[in-house]
Amino acid sequence: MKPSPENLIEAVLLVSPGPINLPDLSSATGLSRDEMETALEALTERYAPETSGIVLRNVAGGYQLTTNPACAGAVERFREEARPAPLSNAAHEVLACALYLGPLTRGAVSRVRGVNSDAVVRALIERGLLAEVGTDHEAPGSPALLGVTDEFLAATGSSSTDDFPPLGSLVTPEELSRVHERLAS
Amino acid sequence: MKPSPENLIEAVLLVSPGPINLPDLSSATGLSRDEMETALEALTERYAPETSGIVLRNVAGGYQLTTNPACAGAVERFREEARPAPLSNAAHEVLACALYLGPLTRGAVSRVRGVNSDAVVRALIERGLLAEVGTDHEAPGSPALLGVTDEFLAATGSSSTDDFPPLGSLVTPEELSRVHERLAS
Amino acid sequence: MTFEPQGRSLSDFTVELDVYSGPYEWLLVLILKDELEIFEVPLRELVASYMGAREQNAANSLERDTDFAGSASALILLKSRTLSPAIDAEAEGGEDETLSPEDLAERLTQYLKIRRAAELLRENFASNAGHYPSAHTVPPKPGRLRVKSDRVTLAARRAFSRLIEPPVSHLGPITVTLQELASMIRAALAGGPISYEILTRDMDHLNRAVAFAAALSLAQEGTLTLAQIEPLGPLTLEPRV
Repeated sequence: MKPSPENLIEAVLLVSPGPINLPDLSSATGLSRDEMETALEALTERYAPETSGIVLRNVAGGYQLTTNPACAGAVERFREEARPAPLSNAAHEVLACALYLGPLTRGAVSRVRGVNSDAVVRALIERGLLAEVGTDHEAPGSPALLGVTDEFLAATGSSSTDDFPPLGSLVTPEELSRVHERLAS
Repeated sequence: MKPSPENLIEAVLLVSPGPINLPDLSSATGLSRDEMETALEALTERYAPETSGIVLRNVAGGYQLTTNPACAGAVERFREEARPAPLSNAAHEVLACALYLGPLTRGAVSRVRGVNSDAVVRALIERGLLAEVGTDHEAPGSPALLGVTDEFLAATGSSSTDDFPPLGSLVTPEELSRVHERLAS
Repeated sequence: MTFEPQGRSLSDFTVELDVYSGPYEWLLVLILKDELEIFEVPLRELVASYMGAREQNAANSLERDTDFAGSASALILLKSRTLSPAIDAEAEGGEDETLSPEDLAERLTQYLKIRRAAELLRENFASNAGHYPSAHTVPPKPGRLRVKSDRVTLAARRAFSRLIEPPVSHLGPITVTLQELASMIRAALAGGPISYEILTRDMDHLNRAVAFAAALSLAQEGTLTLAQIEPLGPLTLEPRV
């Protein structure tokens, strides 16, 4: 199938958690302003609150798919009953950084892991497993320091961070000194 | 508006991170099995790959809304992410072992393939396609047993492992007799 | 390309392969740490890439050549061991039983089925690629999440032992002249079988070593057969028809 302008916009709206403005929508879909406007009109009808459980909203920042408020009950029940999605390997690594090396800044987490970890940190804060527990006043811009939360301890069934095996039993002294170098850099 | 069964299901599907099975969907929406089945039929048509940029898939034992692969280009541009690199031959073989012969140990995978497969197994666990699903208590050292994951099922477009053709049907009798001939010569 | 007068002579050699692109030294590290499968590294391309980037007149060219020949032959050994399960099993100390023809047939049949299943999976993955899930997920209710503590410690081990690639943006791109030695061997084979000694008669030590590496790689690909009638006797390269 050759996707129509409506199809392209729908798909991009599904993978965007927040509102998308027209320039971003245009650069992703390759559609002209006119094509987009016609397509968005059709989609507004398709995803109208009178007929659909998913609605297309034109909010301040742009366009966004949301659940229909009329379905809020079902959505809330789902949220209460659903087993949360398991954490990714990346998320476990960020938690390990905070547990064993924390409190530490976002930048330090990224340096230790070797990849930008801001998105993973954000998701973990949203899930309550990680929190900003202080400020690094030494560093430029005084970035926040991250640590694991009581909820993290509860989720792992531990009573304190001492319940975890010591770092020295997990990695060699050379590896550890490399990690500290990266933290300091 | 009083939401229809389709509306309720759509809304719940939008907020679910993975495929939802029928019991979970029923408990969130309060719909009976019959009502759900009728509604899902209608939604399958509404979100059909021929007409929609968002498609309804029946994978990994549940239902999920995803983007239509025909729109993948726009989605990848929007997320500024390339599609993950395709798996290697070795990786496909290891997954085939886990799918058809699993749950099985790393050692058993290596024996079937004739080469050490530990690195491939590790990479597949990282990608979430393979997981340690138990322990072989009979074997020395109680090695972990590997199996394919729901993510594997979703990535192969299968509802369950029963969707795959039986292993014996993949090889023709002619091929088998050629193996025996070659060994005899 | 710049050359360091001393230290690691190959530190500025970068490679561009399908499976990896970056410093050669890091390729070796990744292979040795089992993070990249030697199986998937095309050694012939690697050799071609080195030959293409080689600067005859560089101050440390001899040192570089020697280092490359050394590491490349180690890779060849590693790859041949990976491809030969017999050696693998022996090295691990297990499985020294001799298989009966029936057992062998059973094993090969099993492997053939797995091979076919792998091909089927490749098709399934390809035809299902590009389905991206909804990003409109709601955060789960606090307290419902379970985190396995052993996965956290495993992640610690993984993250803290990982080697991180140094930035390479300051290194200029290397233009690779393709497959010099491999195509030289192919051209020579057009005239029929040729002895390794004659093929490499006018070469220096390094080129001879690299030509051998290229010949092995071509043999593995099925372009040629290496024949050696007597152990340690003369080696002949024969085109495969």
